[in-house]
Amino acid sequence: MESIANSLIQSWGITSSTGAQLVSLLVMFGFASVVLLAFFLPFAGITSWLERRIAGRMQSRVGPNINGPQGFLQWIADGVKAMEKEDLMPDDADAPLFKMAPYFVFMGVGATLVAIPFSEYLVLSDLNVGIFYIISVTSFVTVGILLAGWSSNNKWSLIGGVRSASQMISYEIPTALSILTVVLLSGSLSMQDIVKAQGFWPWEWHISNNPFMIIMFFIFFISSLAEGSRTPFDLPEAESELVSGFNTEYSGIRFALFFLAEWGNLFVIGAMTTTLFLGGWQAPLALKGSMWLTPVQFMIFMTKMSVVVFIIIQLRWTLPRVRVDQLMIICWHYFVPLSLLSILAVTIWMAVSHGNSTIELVMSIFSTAIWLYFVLLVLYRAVRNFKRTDAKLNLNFLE
Amino acid sequence: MGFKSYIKNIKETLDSTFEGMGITLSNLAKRPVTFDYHSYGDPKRMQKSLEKAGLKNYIETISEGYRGILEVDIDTCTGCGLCERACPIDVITIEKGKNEDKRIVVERFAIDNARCMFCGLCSIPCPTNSIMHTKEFEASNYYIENLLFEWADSDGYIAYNAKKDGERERAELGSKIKDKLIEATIIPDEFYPKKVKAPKPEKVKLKAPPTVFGNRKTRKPVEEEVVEEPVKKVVEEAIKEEKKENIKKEVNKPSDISTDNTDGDKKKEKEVAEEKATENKDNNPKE
Amino acid sequence: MKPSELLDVIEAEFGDFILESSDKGFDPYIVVEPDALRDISFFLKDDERMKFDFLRTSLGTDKIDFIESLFVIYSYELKHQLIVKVELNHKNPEVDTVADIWKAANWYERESYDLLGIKYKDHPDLRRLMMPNDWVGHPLLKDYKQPKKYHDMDLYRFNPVLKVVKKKAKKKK
Amino acid sequence: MSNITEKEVFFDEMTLNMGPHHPSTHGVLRFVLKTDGEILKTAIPDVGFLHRSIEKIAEGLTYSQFFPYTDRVDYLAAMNANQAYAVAVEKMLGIEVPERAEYIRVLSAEMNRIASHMVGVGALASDLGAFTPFLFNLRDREYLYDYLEEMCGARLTYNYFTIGGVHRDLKTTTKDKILKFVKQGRKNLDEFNRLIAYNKIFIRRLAGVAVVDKETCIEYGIVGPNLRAAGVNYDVRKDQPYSIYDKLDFKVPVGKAFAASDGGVLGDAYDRFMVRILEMEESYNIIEQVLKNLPEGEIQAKVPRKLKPPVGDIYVPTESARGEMGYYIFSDGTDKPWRLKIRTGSFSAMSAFEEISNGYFIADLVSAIGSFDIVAPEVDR
Repeated sequence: MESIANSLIQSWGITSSTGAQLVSLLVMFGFASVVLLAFFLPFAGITSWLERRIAGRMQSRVGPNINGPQGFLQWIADGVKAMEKEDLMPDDADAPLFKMAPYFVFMGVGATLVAIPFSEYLVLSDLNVGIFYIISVTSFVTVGILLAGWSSNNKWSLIGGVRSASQMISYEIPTALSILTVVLLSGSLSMQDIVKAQGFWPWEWHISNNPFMIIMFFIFFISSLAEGSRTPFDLPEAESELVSGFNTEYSGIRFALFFLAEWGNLFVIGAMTTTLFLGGWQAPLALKGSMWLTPVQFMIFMTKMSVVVFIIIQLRWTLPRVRVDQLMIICWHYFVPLSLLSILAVTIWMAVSHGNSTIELVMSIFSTAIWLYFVLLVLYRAVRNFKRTDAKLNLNFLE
Repeated sequence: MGFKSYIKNIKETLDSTFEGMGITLSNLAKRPVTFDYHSYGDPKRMQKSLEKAGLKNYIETISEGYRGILEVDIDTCTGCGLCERACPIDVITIEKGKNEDKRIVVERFAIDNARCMFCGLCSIPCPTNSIMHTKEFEASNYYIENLLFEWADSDGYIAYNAKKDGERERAELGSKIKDKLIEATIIPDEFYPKKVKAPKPEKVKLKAPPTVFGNRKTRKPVEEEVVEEPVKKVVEEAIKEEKKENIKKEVNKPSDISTDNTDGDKKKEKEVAEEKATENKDNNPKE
Repeated sequence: MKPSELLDVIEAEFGDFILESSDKGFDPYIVVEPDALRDISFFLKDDERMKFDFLRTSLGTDKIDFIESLFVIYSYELKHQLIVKVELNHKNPEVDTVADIWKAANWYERESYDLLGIKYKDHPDLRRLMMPNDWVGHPLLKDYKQPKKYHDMDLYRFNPVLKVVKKKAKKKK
Repeated sequence: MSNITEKEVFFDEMTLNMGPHHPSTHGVLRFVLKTDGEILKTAIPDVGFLHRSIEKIAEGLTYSQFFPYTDRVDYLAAMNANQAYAVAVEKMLGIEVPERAEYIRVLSAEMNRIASHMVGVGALASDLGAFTPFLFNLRDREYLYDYLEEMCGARLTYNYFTIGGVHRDLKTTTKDKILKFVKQGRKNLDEFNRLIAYNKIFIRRLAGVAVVDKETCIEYGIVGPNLRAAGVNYDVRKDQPYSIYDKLDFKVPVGKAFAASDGGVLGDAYDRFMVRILEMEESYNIIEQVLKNLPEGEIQAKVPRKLKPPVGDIYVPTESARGEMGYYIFSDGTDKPWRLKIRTGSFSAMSAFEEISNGYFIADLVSAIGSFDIVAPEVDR
């Protein structure tokens, strides 16, 4: 990106420093809007369609299938409808805050895109504090939701907002602690370096470094669900308890922004999990080191991320939501002590195994086997349930 | 919380979550039980989804004897009026007369489908199965007047009499309703009916129900104190005050509806009181 | 306990206050003096032979001469049932509450107050239950007339179809 | 569970208006909540939004004309409501119903009980955020509705019973279909249990919530599955048998702190949930028995055209899906009832709410409403 800005400055013959800064700012802005419009919005939209189709299939129904082939354009129809709607605001609402809140939420999610490495070369800005930047930027979401809850002048919204604040403040601790182990293992805060510290094969990923990393993976995954307020932690907008939580009073495009942010968050959670634990864009040795291999690495990254997103969606349609006190108990009684314990264990393991690559490899394969066991367990139970209910196999997903 | 239960909680949570994930995952490989229903929007699409489900049309999904919109085969109607009497909500209106040959003529046979609740009570007593429920269920349209289906022609129809007319068979079920449903979508000339005044409630003389068993030992006559309800009192006082104010201001206002009501109530109360007095006299000496 | 024995026991205890008792009808019932209702209720609930712990329902009936307030009680342990009736003045129906004896009576008495205007003395929370709080009249009375309007809302919803029916009928006649 | 409330530190009270348009107040209920943050002080129920004055309407209709209205008292278990009214009027008139009709009645009533419990437990799950099990149950319920439609011609408001029998006979094809479904239904119920009933989060959400002990239940007249969950073994089908229930072999499931290992108490929300699940299994048993022993014969007793019960009053209890549904009828000897009163399970459960709800979270109130399986039209009538 800097190179593009530099070349533009040279070709336009700008010499003053303020001018150069302006141009680079413009380039930044242009790039950001392109990424948002061309990647983020479609991704969030398509995910919303996919989620509804998957949910439908899981619940023995069809799901949206009318607009476009297989209902693929449903998200555009929803977006257009939301834009056409009147942007209502309650009489006694705090107008500036009320209008501002969705942008905070959207910004908090959108800004994380900057530091996420899609491939070896495809990263907007490889910040040396990348992971730190992402943690801090996602806090904007909390601010936005709290503002939305407060400014709506609605008691249900307020409860939703306050719930959200307490939830996200609590769950940032286990998230940060679990990220800390990854930082320990890779020795860097930069996202690119974290990916480079891993390899293509599953036993080279951070998750299978040692068994405690599996615990850290679970803790990171679940607490990032809580931070993104996905079921079973969707308390801020628990639709059966708080009507619709913080976004009760929103309508039209502002509501759509909340919605987009929710599904954009899915992407962020998936990308973070992939990058930190599942090897990121890492390809086999032969497919690295060249600009031209970007699509391959990008596809690898997107595949891993899609699996994570699918699991998140599946969890949403499987589990009931937890209660407020249970939410706190899960965080403070289980995640925080476990993650502290795991950090200790990981550091001890690092000290013990330092430089001994055979022990490391054996341990890696052992812990790969452990998490593979969990994956196979779920698959086995799926097959078992299939047999128990006497169902007929039908893999035609395009009904 | 002991260490054992701590570990147990984690284990059970993970276990039950994996079980649930297995179930939702296995449902991905099952066929959805629903199919598209587009009878109004996209008939082709509807046909496709029906074919997938192995059906010819959506009527097939409805079982025999479904209680849908009522159909009357006026050719076999005897004009007996059993259906009209059976209906709990007076949806059916039948008007009868007699022609020169002293035969019953059904002048009017109207069914108000807007109010019909499809209970099926009318079709049971029908001697000739003239009135029956069809499988049709979609009658919604923009004009509620159109849901009044007239089954007899305006000239009237000579009621069916098996002895005089010979045996007749009922027309095929569902053959006549379709025209009516298509008719119902036509825009009427005037579709905002003017307001109608409330019907005057019929005056019914109330009689006390009979007592069950006469083994009463001492029957104390229930004392009659004329104490008016506080709610009514408040309302009446408010009205009185209003009237006073009105007189003071010397403004002529039409009397409120509520005053009419209370007046009516008073009259009624008097009547009831008189009745009670007479009945009590009748009852008491026996004991 | 058999219904006849049940009634005998009650007669022996409260003979003077029982106006009528019978098991010849569908269900055994007693008619009680309103003043003695609470004493009898306590007896019915607490006595070893009675143990009526379950109040099935409580309601009022407008019988023109008087208003009847009754409750149906049942004993889970002894498995017998009784209907206890009180006859009240039609103009000013007033009776002691049993809501503190059987808590279930609380809402039933509110309902009876709402729909029939029976006033239960010392009821903990005697408000209307079904109808709005500012409604005038008690709908289940036999001589009840529905008001035409409530807060400027028409209470008679005219069916336009019905109107058409009448018009046409007139034309033909 | 709720240790927090034991501290006597209360700040400003917040008044929240829950309903009439709230996603988890099934139908149209309204609660006025007094809360301290998220913790409830009281929840005062406000009912009457669905009051259709069915009891007043009954005074103007003949005994057989009133049948369609009984459907609408409890639309989720309309067949049970039908049966309650039919049993009451037949007892007044002294009509003996033919045996085949009785078997068909019990069959349809038990099918409807399963359908009603499916919605009851499913809606509870969906109130807690798990939507899939709810839709699984709705899917199975549609099959049951299909068979009921084949039997009587309607899917929700059946009006299947007449005084002295049923309207239509049961076809053999329908009978086979039902037998086939019972097997599949048991499997699907097992799937439902594994998906949600044994889920740790779900158990934890319901264990120890909205505990109603035996005494409170009896005091407030709470009936049916809610009463049995508190440990009282009382079922009208067993204790005051009507129809052919005394010939059938079935158990009455009683609550016993099913979630005891997760902090559950006897009579909590999870017990009420589990009692319903077990009752569904028992109903499947009853359906199988009925279909096995279904006799041939008439389906309608000979009944005079004008029904005039003798003078007198009667109270007849029956076991509906939501507990005891009783009809009090006072007949003045004409063909119309002088006074008719419907006693329903939801009404008494609702009346106890003010006492039950104290000290729980707002989220618990939602699960409490769901666990009592309250249907608003039954409360208001």
